[in-house]
Amino acid sequence: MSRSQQANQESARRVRFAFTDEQEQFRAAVRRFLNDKSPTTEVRRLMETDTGYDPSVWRQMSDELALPGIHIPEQYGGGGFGMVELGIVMEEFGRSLLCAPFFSTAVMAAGAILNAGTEAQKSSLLPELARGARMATLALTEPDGDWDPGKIETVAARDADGFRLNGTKSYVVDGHIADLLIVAARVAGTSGREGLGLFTLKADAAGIERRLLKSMDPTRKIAQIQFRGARADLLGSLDTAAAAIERTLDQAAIALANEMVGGAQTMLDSAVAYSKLRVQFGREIGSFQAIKHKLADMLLEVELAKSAAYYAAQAAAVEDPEWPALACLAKAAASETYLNAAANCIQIHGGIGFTWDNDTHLWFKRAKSSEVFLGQPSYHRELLMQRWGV
Amino acid sequence: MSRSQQANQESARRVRFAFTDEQEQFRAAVRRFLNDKSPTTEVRRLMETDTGYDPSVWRQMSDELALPGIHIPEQYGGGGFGMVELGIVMEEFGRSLLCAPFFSTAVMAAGAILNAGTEAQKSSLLPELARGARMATLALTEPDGDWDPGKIETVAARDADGFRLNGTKSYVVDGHIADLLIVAARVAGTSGREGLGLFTLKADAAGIERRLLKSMDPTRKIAQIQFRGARADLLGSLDTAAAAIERTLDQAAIALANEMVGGAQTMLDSAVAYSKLRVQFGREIGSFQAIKHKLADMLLEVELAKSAAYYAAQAAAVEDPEWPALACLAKAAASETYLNAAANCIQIHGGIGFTWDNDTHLWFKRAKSSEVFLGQPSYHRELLMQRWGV
Amino acid sequence: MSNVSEAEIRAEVREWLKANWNPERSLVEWRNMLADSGWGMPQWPREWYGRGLPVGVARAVEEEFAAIGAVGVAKSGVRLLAAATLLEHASDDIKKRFLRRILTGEDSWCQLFSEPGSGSDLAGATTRADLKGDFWIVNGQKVWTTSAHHADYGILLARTDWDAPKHEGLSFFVIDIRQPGVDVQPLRQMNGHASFNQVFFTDAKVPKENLVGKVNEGWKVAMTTLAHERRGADGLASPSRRGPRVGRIYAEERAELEIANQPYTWYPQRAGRVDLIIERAKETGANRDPNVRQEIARLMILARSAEWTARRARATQQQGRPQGPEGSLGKLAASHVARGCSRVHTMITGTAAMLTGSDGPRDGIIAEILVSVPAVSIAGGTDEIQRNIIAERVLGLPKEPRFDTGPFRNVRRN
Amino acid sequence: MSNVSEAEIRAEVREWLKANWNPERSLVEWRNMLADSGWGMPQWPREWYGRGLPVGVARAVEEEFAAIGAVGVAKSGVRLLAAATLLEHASDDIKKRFLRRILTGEDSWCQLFSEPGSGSDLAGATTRADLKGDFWIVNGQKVWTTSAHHADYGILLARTDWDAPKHEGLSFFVIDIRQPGVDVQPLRQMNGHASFNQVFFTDAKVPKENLVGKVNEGWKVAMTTLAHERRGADGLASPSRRGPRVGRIYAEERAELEIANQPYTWYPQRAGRVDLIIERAKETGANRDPNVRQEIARLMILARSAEWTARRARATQQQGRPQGPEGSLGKLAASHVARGCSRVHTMITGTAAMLTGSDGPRDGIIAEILVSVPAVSIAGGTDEIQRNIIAERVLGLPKEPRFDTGPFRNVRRN
Repeated sequence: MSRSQQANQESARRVRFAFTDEQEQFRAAVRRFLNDKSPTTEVRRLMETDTGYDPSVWRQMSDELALPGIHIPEQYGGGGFGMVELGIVMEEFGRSLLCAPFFSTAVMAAGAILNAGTEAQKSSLLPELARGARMATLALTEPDGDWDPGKIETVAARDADGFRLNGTKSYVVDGHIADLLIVAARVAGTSGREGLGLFTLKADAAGIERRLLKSMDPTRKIAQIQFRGARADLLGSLDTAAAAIERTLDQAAIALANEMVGGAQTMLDSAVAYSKLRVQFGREIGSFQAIKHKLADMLLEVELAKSAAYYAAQAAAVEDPEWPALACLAKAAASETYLNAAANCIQIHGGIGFTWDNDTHLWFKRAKSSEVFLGQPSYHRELLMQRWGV
Repeated sequence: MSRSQQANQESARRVRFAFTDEQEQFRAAVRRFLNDKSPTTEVRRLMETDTGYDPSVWRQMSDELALPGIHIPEQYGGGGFGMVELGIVMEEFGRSLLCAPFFSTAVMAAGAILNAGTEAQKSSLLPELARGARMATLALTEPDGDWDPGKIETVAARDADGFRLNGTKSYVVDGHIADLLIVAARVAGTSGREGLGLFTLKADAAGIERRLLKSMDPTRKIAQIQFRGARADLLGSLDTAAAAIERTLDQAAIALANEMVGGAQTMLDSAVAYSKLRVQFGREIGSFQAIKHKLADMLLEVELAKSAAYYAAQAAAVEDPEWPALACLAKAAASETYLNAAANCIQIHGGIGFTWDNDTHLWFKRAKSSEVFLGQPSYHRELLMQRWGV
Repeated sequence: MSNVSEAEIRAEVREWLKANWNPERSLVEWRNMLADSGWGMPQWPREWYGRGLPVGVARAVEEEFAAIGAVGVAKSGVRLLAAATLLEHASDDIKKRFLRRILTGEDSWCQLFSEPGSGSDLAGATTRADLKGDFWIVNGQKVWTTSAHHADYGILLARTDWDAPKHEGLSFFVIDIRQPGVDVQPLRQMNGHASFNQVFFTDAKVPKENLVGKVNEGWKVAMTTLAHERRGADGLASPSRRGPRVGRIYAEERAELEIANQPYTWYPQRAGRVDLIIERAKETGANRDPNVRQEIARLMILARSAEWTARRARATQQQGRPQGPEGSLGKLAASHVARGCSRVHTMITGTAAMLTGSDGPRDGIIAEILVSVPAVSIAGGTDEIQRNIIAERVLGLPKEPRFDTGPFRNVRRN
Repeated sequence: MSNVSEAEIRAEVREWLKANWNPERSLVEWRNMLADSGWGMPQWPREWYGRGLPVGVARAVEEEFAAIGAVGVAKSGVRLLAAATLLEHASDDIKKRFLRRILTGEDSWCQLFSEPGSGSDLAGATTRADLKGDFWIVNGQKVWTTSAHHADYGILLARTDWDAPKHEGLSFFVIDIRQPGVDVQPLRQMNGHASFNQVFFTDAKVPKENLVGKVNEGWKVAMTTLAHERRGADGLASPSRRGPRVGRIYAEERAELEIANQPYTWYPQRAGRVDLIIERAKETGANRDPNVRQEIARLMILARSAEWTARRARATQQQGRPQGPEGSLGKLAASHVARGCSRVHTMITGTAAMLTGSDGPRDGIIAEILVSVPAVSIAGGTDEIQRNIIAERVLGLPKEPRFDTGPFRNVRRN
């Protein structure tokens, strides 16, 4: 450990612990937009629709705030910012539970293209995503729900003018509405991390069947996609695909961790506010130590998870060598914190917190689905140990 | 599971959930004895001695209450009772933290002889133990602290008139004062559960070196014992030794679990009593919800662990087929409960609870040493799963 | 309680059943016979459809019924809570009007205690009843009312004196639910089910003679209901009934139970289904994961210990020894078990834990467990309230300081 | 705080150090020079051994000292807490008599606040001071007093009015510890160490002029001490000092630190030694156990997150933005980390966890961690008190109802 500890200390000098004033202003702008566009009445309206988002809001967040391209380099039509700004956007989305194809398009698909694509592919694919003109997603895990890319079974068979995909992808975020699909598949006869590739194809291509899955969390739609000989183009090269997939997943984990701490903060805020309002036995329930101490513990947990999510984003932004390990750390930390915060928020609300009309369950369900999406906490803890060389 | 569930239900009919009136009277008698003979002033006095017990109290508990032989059949000079009564004794000892060679002599050594010995050996060895005339112990685990008998490395080499032992045993309870040693060893060249045997020898035999170990818990002494060609007799046969060792360990785990719930109850009682006495901010601290709820949780935990310890003892008493699994269950449950109860008792006492003069640390240290003795909770949880066939 | 008298009673009931039990009778006809003979509620007094037998012996009677598959009096839902409360506190007139039809199952009842503003703090009820001539006029709102939409009558706790202290201004009534001033609305939960109702009262009428107990002494009456509710929650299972269960009476009983159990369809899910854990671990292969094994072990240790604790409490009670603290702990333990189940089911299920309905594992049962578990630590008294009860009543710790004394009118409330 | 002035100050202090720093001076001589020049406490006012610089710039001065290995004023133990309190509240006479010798390290101080009866409830002190002529006569007992047996003076909180409300009857004194009425006894802890003392007062004398602040306004004064103590606990590390550190002055400083650090020898143990975890897992082979790996990961996630939270708080503060809630959380987090360490060290160590001293792993350090951890959630304010502080001060939740109002004489206490 002594060499890596030394590395930690050096990187700690570079990794920032505070947001800059510009970043705080950016956050404030995103929050204003969300307060305006994504009250829970809108979340509830959109979650009952099949598409699950409001195209006009998506257009506004693209045109006015240029969010989908925030982390895409300027030469590909993006804002040229990095993981920290992406984290800020995700945190605010997590706070408000915005229903929009951001995580799929900006984090997973754009991430995969940036990590795997050739210069030409990046130049051709990214600008449309950056300006919100097209929606895209990454189809990676399969019905078994395993997040280890080595377990991918979908096969890409080479033919005259590219590849043909056969297999089934599941848990594809916004897979039902994406225009562009990026699919992880393997050359026939390979296994593990050998022979993996990323492939792009239009969602309306022949040989594709998409089905919306019934998710516990209706605010983020997921789909199953079957490929039956669908024609696809290789993104980048087969040699580098495994590493690109891994990098994309790690960035996605950091983005999701930031989203989760945003949601956890909402749960804390809601619980604190209710405990100051609700009177039982002639006093605000917030004056009972049982509630007080639960809220103090929630605050501690949320702050700790925030620190992990923020630090992981900052470390990724400066390419600190430890960042992939920290992606696991942040995802594991945020998952448990979010779920506890949501469960405690229901508990503090009492019976009313368990009703459909109370908003808490919307976050609870997001917490629950985020807990397992990209891999559950125990998976990330084990991966963390491996990456730390324990 | 359906067959084993059925078996569970049937056994549940036989396993008793309440102590009989006779058992309650027996418990009361033991408690009276301990209140009289083992106040903490005595515990503190004895824990500072090298031998760690008071011979006159040991004689009284043997002569007046016949405790060392409580579970030994009458034909070997014992009381003819079983695991339930043994559990009652252990629970009361755990409550009062009695310093005496009971666990070593009655539970571990007498248990091993009962489980492994021939009729002749039982008749010759047990009566002396039953009437407290000799102290004995079982030397099983070695300096690596592994409780899996398959890992034993001490070797028993056969010679003309018996066996010669070579190896080192550690964590031997009362190993420094026992008159009779029962040693688990293996025939040279064997491994795992093959070739294991139990051997008896006098502690003053040639080729034995005993050393008191520095234990965190001075109320239960442990020793390291080196064997250098010491002559020993085989207890029972080599064929059945592995099963006898396992059975002895399982019975010991149940006995220890009962001791631990007794200790946990003391911690709860002490915390409750203090919280009713101690006044801060003009009110008893027991009127603060933080304390109230902590104590309610402690009560729940202690009651649950008691149920597990009692049930395991009852199941063992009627040879319910599930009992070896329940030994693991009870040990794991009691370990965590005892430690939590002791830590919470210190916490509720505040600073004073951390002082040497306050008695709480005596139980805390017993909890801590019991947690790892016979195997830590995670070891027993895994074994439980194996025994349940999961 | 001597063995002799229990044996005699067993012989007597066996004989009576032999003479009278016939599964082709109608349910109501049979239960009227039970009411008349007293065998339906043997522990009740002889003048009110019982036989005045001690509780222990009543249990033997139940066993005799079970042995031949004989149907008992209607016990589902709030019926028996209402009946037990009326038996203890109501006028003979009320008992005469309501008890028999409760036992026959002809009338269905609901409990109108909880309100939006008084959840944990039941005595903070603000639904009011004002005496106008021969009627109490009721206005206000109740909530968490199980099966109100099927009920004929409700037991109602309402405020009748706003100047008295909180617990001394409440009265207890029998109210006819099927009247214009009562509006029953389903209350949808986060798991999609609607097990409960809200009940709105707008100038609903209660005849003067439907007051149970004395005016402003309703809290004491409600305590009886709650004590019976808690005892029911102890989970003293009825003896399982054997036999083929074919005949008209069984069909009618099944229909009755179906309605009564409707609100509870999701309860097995919310309890976390600990019984499924090992099965699921094996079917998914998660039993090979050492971490999952540890978590399963933790959970099963908890669940088994909780079960043994309940049985220990019962065994002690049956031995006639004073009950230990074990009885009060069940609800809190159930809450831990349910949370543990949620955690372990998630670990076992992995990514598929987010799938629900027909896409989810076990046809959505796993997802339903996961979104139902938060109710366990709230419904029927939050974990926090349970801890207070345990700390104060079992451990004898000092009571919470009170801030709701003096005239209720002046007590702070939402 | 502008960069220009910081650069100027840096130049100035560098020049002064160049002219004056010499490691062969005696410690006291050098520190007297620091007191005279004001460079030892640059943020203090010019009239009291300082230079009136803003805190941010004072930090730059410290860095310049560190850069050449120059020794600063005496800061160990309670000295600086006492000094900061006196600076803010004491008379010029007291400041003149005590401040310089605090800075030079010639006098050592202890804090006499806690009592056996007032642990979490500091303002419940019952040690009394009664004015007799020109002296306050002190009787009572203090506890948890670090280094009292080495101290020359103590800052004392004592009750001077028993009819005033609790917080309004306390006064704050400087007391000479080396007098016959003061008896200092070591207090042995469960881990065998004696880091603290008990101090008994029997008609101990405090000259009238040693009152700090006004009579009966001592609580306000003590608040200043506690605020400084909390700030210290935030763990703002001093810049690390480089250079060979050879010379008379270093030897004298080491001797001083050795005495000051004596009570803290076991503190690294009680903090749980999270730094040892991975090392120990590897050396024992426990890193191959999937369950241990999960537990290590949990613990390291907690520990790293706590560290980042502290740094986040500091970074925000340094940016001049209002500090978020992060600062108040450190102590509670440390408590979780320590408990986690205890758990994981036990898992890693297995049966050997019960061995101590030379028989135990790492020469008994592991055992010492395990028996010291309970102190972390108590010392310096229990976890329960921390949660109250966080809930009330950070989250703005309603205060605890008070039961200790009115004349202190009538307040319930042990």
